[in-house]
Amino acid sequence: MSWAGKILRVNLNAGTVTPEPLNMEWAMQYLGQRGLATKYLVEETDPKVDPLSPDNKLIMATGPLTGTMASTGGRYSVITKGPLTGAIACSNSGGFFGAELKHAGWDMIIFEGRSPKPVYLYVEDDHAELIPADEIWGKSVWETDQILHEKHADPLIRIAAVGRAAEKGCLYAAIVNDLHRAAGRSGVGTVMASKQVKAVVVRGTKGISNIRDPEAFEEVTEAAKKVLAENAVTGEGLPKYGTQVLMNVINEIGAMPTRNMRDVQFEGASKISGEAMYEPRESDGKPNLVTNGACFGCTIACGRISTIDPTHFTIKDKPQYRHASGGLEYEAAWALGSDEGIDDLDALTYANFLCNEDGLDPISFGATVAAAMELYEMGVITREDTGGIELKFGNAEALARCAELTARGEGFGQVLGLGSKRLCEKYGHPDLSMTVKGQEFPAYDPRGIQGMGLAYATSNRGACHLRGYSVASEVLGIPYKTDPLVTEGKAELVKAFQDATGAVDSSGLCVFTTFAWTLEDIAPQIDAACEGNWTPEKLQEVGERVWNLERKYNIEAGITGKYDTLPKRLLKEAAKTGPAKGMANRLDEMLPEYYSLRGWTPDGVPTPETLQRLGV
Amino acid sequence: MRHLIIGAGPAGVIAAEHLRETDPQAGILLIGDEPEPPYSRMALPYYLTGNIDERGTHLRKSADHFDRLGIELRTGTRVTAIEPADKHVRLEDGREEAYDRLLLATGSSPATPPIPGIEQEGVTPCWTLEQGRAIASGARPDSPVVLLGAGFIGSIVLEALARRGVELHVVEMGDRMVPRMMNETAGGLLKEWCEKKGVKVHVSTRATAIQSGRNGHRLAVELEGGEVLDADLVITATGVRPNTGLLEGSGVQVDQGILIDRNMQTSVEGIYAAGDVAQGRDFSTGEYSVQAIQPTAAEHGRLAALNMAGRNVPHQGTLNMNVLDTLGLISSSFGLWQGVEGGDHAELLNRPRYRYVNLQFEEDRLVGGTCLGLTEHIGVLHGLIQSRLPLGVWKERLMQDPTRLMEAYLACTQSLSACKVLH
Amino acid sequence: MKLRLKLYATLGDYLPSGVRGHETTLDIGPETTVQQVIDRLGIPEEQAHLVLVDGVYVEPQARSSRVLREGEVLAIWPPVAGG
Amino acid sequence: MLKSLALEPAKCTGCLQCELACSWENEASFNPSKSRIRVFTFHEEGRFAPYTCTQCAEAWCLHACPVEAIVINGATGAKEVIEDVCVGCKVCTIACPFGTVNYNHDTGKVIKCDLCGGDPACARACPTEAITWVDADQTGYDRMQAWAARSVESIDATQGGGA
Repeated sequence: MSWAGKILRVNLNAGTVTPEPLNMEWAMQYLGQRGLATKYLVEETDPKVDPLSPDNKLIMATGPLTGTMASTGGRYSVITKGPLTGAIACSNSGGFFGAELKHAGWDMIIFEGRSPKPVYLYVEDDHAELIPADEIWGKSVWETDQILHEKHADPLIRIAAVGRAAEKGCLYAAIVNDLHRAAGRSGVGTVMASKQVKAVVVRGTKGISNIRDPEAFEEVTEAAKKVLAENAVTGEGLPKYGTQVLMNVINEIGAMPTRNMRDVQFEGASKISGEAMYEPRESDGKPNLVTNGACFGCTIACGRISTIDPTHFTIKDKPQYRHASGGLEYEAAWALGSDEGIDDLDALTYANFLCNEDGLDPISFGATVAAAMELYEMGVITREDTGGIELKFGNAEALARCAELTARGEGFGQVLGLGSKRLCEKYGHPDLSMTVKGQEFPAYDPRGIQGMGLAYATSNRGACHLRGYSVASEVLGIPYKTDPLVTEGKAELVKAFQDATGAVDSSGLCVFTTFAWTLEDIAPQIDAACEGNWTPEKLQEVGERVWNLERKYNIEAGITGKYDTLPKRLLKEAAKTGPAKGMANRLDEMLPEYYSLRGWTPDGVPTPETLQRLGV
Repeated sequence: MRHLIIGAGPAGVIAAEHLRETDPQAGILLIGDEPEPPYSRMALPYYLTGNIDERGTHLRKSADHFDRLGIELRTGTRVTAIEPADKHVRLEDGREEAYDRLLLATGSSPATPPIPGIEQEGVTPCWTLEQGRAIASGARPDSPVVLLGAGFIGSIVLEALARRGVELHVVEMGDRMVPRMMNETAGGLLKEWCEKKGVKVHVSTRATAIQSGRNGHRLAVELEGGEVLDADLVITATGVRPNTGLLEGSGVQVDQGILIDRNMQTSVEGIYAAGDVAQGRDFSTGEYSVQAIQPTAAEHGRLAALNMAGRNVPHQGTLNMNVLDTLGLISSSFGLWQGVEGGDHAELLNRPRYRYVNLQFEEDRLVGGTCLGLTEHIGVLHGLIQSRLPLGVWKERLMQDPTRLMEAYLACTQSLSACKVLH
Repeated sequence: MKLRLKLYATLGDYLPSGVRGHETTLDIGPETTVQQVIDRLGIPEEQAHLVLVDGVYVEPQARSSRVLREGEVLAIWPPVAGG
Repeated sequence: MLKSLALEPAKCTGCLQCELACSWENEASFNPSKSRIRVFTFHEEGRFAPYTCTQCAEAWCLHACPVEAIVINGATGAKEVIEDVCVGCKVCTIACPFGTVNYNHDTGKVIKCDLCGGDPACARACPTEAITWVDADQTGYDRMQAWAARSVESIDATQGGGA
């Protein structure tokens, strides 16, 4: 069994921390991490709860492979009800925090209630305590990290924290761990801050020694690593260019969301691409990219570590940003770049640093700024509203200023912190919000990649690329190539991706492994580590079970099938350029088939038979 | 060439081994006055706690170790005089042993504090294996024991006694524990820790008398101020003195310990000294002092051997350093832990977790340090100090976060981007 | 006849020498097929993973028959992915 | 032929597979805190540096050990801790100027790299060849070892000051 078998329950009302055994019956059904934590949330909370009330819970959960030697086995997820969407929120993060938590002997931490005063949780193996957070409340994540490291006089502690944005109520605040890895989406950081929890500090020295079949585990994980190493994507493309290699690809196929998705191609894409990050700059001859970095146990190492041009306007008088840190990933580059029509790589890197420093989801932040820019250009938002910021598409200074204000929750940053949906509603143009269920889109325009329209519309946490990444097939040819402009077969494709992802997200592994691994590679690793006879089929079923449980929760929360839709712009306004020119997204051709494949009613409600079959 | 070594502690044994390595033909005689095979005082506390048996304290484990190396070992043999003019030593039984080169590695002995009643039965230092045995049989669980002295050795003995479950009182003249190894903050933290673990620590006081006992106990220790502590056993750990007694009339000059030059030679040609008895060169100050610690004894032994064998290897000085485990709280100190005039220092304290780091700099070089509750990679403090490595930008970084020692060392010694480092 | 050529990621190495960045213009004869350009550039088959003409994917089996026209953009990637 | 561990920081991604492999091999546990090899992260520079015992010629740890618990493995040249003999006095942890002998609180003994008896698990696990197990003389091992030793060995009197 490679579950630790133990949960830490933190009652913030009472200020108590209590260990309890992990529900192994549920673990057999939901594996761990995303699935298992969702089960706990569903069992323990009312789906109608106000996300920011003490009655909501926040769960940090590892998977059974978290902390092991399986490649990428360092993930953890944060599960709660999201303030941005009112739906289930489930954000996954890498870095080193999750593994440390597991090494301290915990599968999960469940936060419930609300602390009367700001606190942080300190966990050192079996010892756990809530400590007043007076000296870190009001500080950024980076400052918090430094203060806590010094305070505990321990270089080996791992920290997950929220920044000032979360404290100020920004609805898409992230929980940032290890300085630049984040449980980024859906406002899980906002929930944490609403509970007056500033940070979680973990030091684990117990390790994991309860692998079910150690010899088999060694063998299968080694074989699986070989598969990653020999695969061109995970062995070469991702480590070299990171996710940012997609910038030019997606632009070329005409699916690059640009200027709040008015356009599907960005003329400046190549300047902010993975390739551009390698170009030496004029000032000091150094490229933006310093190196690639890995999360815990990851043999792919796709992470970008970058620096900003020291002479760039954003940091001219700010020496504190003249060092390397987590650099642009594709989603951030898109959301901060093409969606605002900005091709200034350093400005993007700066804005991205600020997103990490103060815990903003760069996708939601960028997309919200893009919506505001469109409203500004329409004259709906004025200079007065923005406090003097010339909020036009292409204005890098405006982006930098917006990032500073939103990170700190000041001035117009407070409005931007509401997210695109509320911002557009506030200014009377709800249709200009590029969101599903209140969550901003990621980097693929569903007019140019039809299947992604279905994936966005049906994602349980609002628009998201990581629930069912049909791009892999439609664009990249993984595992096989499909035509991005047709809708036929996409329902099946999206469902398969969604279910497989549900399983991977519950295991402790990174979903990026699936560019090379199938469940045939993953199942033996889980099976060697855990009791339960984990086959690929069983994993697929776990994924489907998780998906349906999330769906059921959402419906009970009031997020029904009528929210499975896309903004009007994507359904009605045709793409102006590229292969999809003249085309909108044809969700209506895919959705009914999808419902039927899922065993749901035409309204998108899982039938009793489906739920029974899956044991939900 | 015949080498004679007096003292079969670590300095003597290591010297003998290095002599053999350096000079395969030489005769080597190693004389120890205790009846045991060469053993380590460092290991005594672990013997006391029952972690190891007597054999576990032995410096060398295989029975034929010295035979195999062609080193003649004579234990239970006391040297009574040295006669440099004739190049021989005189033994207790009147016999003589000739030498070409002589190494004095006679170690040190516990000082007896001038306290009335100190000579009574039940009052003992914890220094020899024999004394260890006596303490092991006398210190029963829950019986009251008074430990006089909370210096380095006192604190090691403290650990062993507390683990035996005795009711322990510690009496220290200084205002904190290990006053000569740590500053107020660290020594104070250590005291708090011991008290938390149930040891009563009395500082800034001394025993004024040891009387015969009351309440069914063998002894009673009277403290300055009048308090009286019951005791079944009193253990003294109030410092050690170099064993220089047999040098009288030999012409070998003695200050605190035996005076030696950089080649480990005493004032008398052909006679060398090493270990606790030697007043050797201190790395940090360049001055000569008695360090009386295991790593110094080992280094002295090695260097003395090389020089005795005819190599000219000057001693660069040994870094003074200590590591202590006090009821699970591990502390260490290195070099000029108290700092130098005009130098900077960095300090990090986490009182609730009993963690403390203190670094002392001279310009951008590390000259000393103290760690409490931190054991990871602490040896690098030794390396940074001894290499006198200019830290450059890393000094500022260490000032901000003194726990980044290992990073500082790596960044200053290796090119992180290009160089291939072989291990 | 002019063809706009874009070689991304590690394929940048296959651009004619002297080309900065990742794109250039190539002179090709009439009736030149996609595969002929790939061969002329010396790009190994397994490296020519995503082959797009004006953003539209060209199946491996169609590359020998797909004739390039004036002003078209040929873009090629090795196997890549992101997220 | 004597082999040695070659560490190349520039190739390291900081994934910690080496630490996992080491603790798995030596402690039957995935537990970086018990690893004999450590990866140090230089966040501000964006660099990672794996580091472990240099198996230095000086063998400071071995000489400082009061109970002969550290011995040289003739086949690999590694300085190995004999756990049964180690009393946990920690003198070697301060004697090692490279900081690569560590105390294990759980066992009360010290741990250090023993080259896994000649097939280091860290090198096998490293996905980027930042850690490799190579023929020592081919790569100038002696020179590097001497350099490593010199970097901490006492500096000559010209720098040492004093007498």
